[in-house]
Amino acid sequence: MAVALAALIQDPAAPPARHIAVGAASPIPAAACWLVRKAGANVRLSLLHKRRGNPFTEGTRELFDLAGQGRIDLFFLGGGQIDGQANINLIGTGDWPGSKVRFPGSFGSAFMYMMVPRTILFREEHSPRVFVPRVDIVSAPGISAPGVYRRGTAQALVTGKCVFGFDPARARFRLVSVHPGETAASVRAATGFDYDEPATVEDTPDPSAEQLALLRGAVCDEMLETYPEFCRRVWQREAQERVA
Amino acid sequence: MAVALAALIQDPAAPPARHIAVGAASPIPAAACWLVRKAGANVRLSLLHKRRGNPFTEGTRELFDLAGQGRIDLFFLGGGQIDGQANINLIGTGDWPGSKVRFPGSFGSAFMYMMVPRTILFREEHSPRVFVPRVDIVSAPGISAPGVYRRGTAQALVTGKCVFGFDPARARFRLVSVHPGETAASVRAATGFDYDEPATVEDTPDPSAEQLALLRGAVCDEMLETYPEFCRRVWQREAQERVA
Amino acid sequence: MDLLQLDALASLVLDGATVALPPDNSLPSCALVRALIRAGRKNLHLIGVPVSGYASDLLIGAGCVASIETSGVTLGEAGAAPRFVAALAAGTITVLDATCPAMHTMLQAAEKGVPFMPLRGIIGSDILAHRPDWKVIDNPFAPEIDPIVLLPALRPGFALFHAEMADTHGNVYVGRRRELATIAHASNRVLVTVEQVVDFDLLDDERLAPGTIGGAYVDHVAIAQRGAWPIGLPGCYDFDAAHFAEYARMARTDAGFQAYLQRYVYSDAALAAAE
Amino acid sequence: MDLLQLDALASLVLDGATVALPPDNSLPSCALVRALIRAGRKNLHLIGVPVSGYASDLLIGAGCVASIETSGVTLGEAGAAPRFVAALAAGTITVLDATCPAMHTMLQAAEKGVPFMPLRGIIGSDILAHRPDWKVIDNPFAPEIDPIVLLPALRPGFALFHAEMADTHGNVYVGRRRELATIAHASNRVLVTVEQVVDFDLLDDERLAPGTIGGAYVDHVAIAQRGAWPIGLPGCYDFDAAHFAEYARMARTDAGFQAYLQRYVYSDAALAAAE
Repeated sequence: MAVALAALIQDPAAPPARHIAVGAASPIPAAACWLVRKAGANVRLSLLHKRRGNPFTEGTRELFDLAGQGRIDLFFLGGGQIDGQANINLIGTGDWPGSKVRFPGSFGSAFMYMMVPRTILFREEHSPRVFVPRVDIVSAPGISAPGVYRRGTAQALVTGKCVFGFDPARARFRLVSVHPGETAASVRAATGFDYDEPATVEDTPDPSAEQLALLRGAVCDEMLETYPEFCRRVWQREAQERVA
Repeated sequence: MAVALAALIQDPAAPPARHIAVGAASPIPAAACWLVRKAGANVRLSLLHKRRGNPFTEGTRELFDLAGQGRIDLFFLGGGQIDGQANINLIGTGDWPGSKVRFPGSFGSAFMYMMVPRTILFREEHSPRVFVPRVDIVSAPGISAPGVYRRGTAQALVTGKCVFGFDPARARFRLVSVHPGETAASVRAATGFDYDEPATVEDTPDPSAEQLALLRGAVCDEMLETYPEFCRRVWQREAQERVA
Repeated sequence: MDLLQLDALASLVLDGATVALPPDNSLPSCALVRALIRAGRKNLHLIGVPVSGYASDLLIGAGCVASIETSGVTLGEAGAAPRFVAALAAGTITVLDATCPAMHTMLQAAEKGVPFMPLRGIIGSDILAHRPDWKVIDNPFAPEIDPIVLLPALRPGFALFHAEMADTHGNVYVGRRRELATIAHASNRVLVTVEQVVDFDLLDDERLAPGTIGGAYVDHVAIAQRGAWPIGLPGCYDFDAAHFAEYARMARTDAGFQAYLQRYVYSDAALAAAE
Repeated sequence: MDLLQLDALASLVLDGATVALPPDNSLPSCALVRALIRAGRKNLHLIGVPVSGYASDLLIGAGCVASIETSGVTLGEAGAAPRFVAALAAGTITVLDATCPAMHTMLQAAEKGVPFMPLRGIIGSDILAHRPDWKVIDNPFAPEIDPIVLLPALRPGFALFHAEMADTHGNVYVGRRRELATIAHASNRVLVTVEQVVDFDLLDDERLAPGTIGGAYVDHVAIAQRGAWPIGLPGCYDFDAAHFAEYARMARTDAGFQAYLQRYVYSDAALAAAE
């Protein structure tokens, strides 16, 4: 997923990403950003929840002010539910405010999704439970009515099974590529919303040897402090190793 | 004047002054505040333009935010012109924006005068040129129309000749006391606006020996760094003395 | 500045108070939160600035909380906030959902002394539909129709946080956690626990002043060594990830949570170790 | 971050640019102002944040300025700003009067990315009558009629200031002069002169970070030793009151001002001494 995200970050068809912000509790997008950066791209990364080297000196509002100023080019959002119009739900399922399952809350999504030119949606779990026809609660809308101030929409949705692109004019996803072991049919079966599908579906490229080495090495080094659990689980690295 | 201001600051009939702010280029009010403080009163002073020990860490907007929060109880304002309704003009005489004489500008007056519960007006020069029937330009209004949010008005006007009190309900000054060497008649002759006058006019009390000693000693010590010219002129003290 | 004992500081927060708490990476006073639980405080209205974490979950689990206004409640890498989720399911608390920049904006409005402040975004989110106190107006500066959200000023009754040091004038050093300054400016009363009280004026030190909240905002201070624990205080002690994992595990059930309280909040040993 | 020579930095500010300058107690880059004068810049639109002083008077006297938006122009204890007053009387510049918190508020609106921000006060001041770009609306949160001023966002083309140090990432240490951070956040391009460039990351230092503006906002830096002079840089050199008095004296007349420019702005000796 990190590699697929990295490819999307550097998509030459999209507006340039000079300054990328990554929210709290987003280890996969963070890994993707570090991968882009460690591979040599000239991007500024602003990572929330980084205990040391936090770039913000105006308090936690600075990320949102930066976005308001138009200085953040790309952001990442997940969702407890995501629907076919790219609406995201971080609040809960059932009735307001989450009568069936309560999620943590909207965080900055209701602002960032509308103020940042590009958002990449990501969710590892690819199931009809997550990808629904219509979210129970809209934390942040996928598209906005004409006249409502909005600078961008979702560029893509990256899951554990595939990559979708998003067309805001049609408010509809289209399948772009499937990850190893998946097919157009297996993605369709696991997705609760309808989407467009090309006649032949490409495979998501495998990580290169260089990318794998960077992920296990320099990228993990940067992430150990903020995401020790993630690094242990994915790369079997302990936070102590770096210190030792 | 500083002593008269000090008496007004501690006027038991007025709301308490726990936190007093003094704007830039206001040495006389600053001296009055230090006099109150050095005489033992428990007041917090926030002095603009103090080069060291400046109390603001949020930038220069912090003074105005403090006033907005209701944390400043008393402020001082001067005026190139002041009229009988306590309007002040810091912009200039003649047509907008000061076709005859241009003053420096309004600074924060248009906000502070309305947001701080008590303002003491001061102007050393007491002449018909300064105290006019109607200011040419209103930097900040003395009173406001009903329904306009306003927390306070002028408490008093202290000049080189006298002390006026201000009645916001009648939008009118009244003579309270005259300084040594002045009379009700000499004040009237030097004042361009009309005001109320009691049958017998009191004398402004002379500074006590303790007050004079404080002014020349502890008060001047505090002011030397910010107002070296003022201290040299009034107390014949040089900034170097303190360092030596 | 008034230097109090920790329990005396806690006693100033009355039942039903509105209490602003920073999130776990921004120094809530966990020592003061534990003292509030020991004092049996009830019906608090918590405000997460802009989100809430362990400190809020602890107060909710202990039955101190009636409502919480926040943009999210989470233990970070340790997962969901178990007592928040349980209390919401049980109907014992209500939640007023917001979005992070809206929380900041409402406090900034209070900081500035204005009744409202605008914010972009939000329109189309169901949050707006559930906030009758938020209004949409047509931007009067735009040549065409341009709806924009106005948020009301939010003035918490209390702000509670922990910091590295205070001085005897009540100035408090918060370093780069400047959101604490905004919370302090916006709140009626500010109660702070610190590792130590220093005997020089923090505002006289050009290097420390930029990270200092002026004493004009700080009502009372108490010394609570390791008062942020299990949260870390940069430069002093580290975030205790193992304890967070232990909390997340124990707090999954009410019984486990009660055992946690006994072990880490009520017991004298815990007091001695933590405070 | 792009480290330039002083003259190259000045060359980025084109004729007609909108330039935000802090007041004299808050570190305008006098070195950069002198460089702009030597470069013969014309038709600048100055913005005083929130007031203007020596640096603005110098640019006005040198004929670089078409207009100034500010809450006041003064040399402080040295008296009125002579070239500002003379230029206004001669009709060679226009002034857009504001009030200090309005200047801050308009920049805060730009910082936040909102089209306007409200501010109390002002109603009844003639300033409002001469600001058609400021609007009065009825506060939609008030139960009764409650007029309140809305101020538009102000986004300067350039912010110019001086600071003690920058690092190689473009982070700039401004200490307690945090209004410089607001100006930087609100402006399109930020040009900074510094005493020195350090080789560590200012944001990695917990003591320096709170007084640091992040490199995300800083476009270009040049080294200009004593670049604030005749203004003081706390901890480095003192405010030069004697020079201010000399300026106030010489600038009373245009001839005197021209002599001042020759002596302190154009001459190589001045360059060597001051920069």
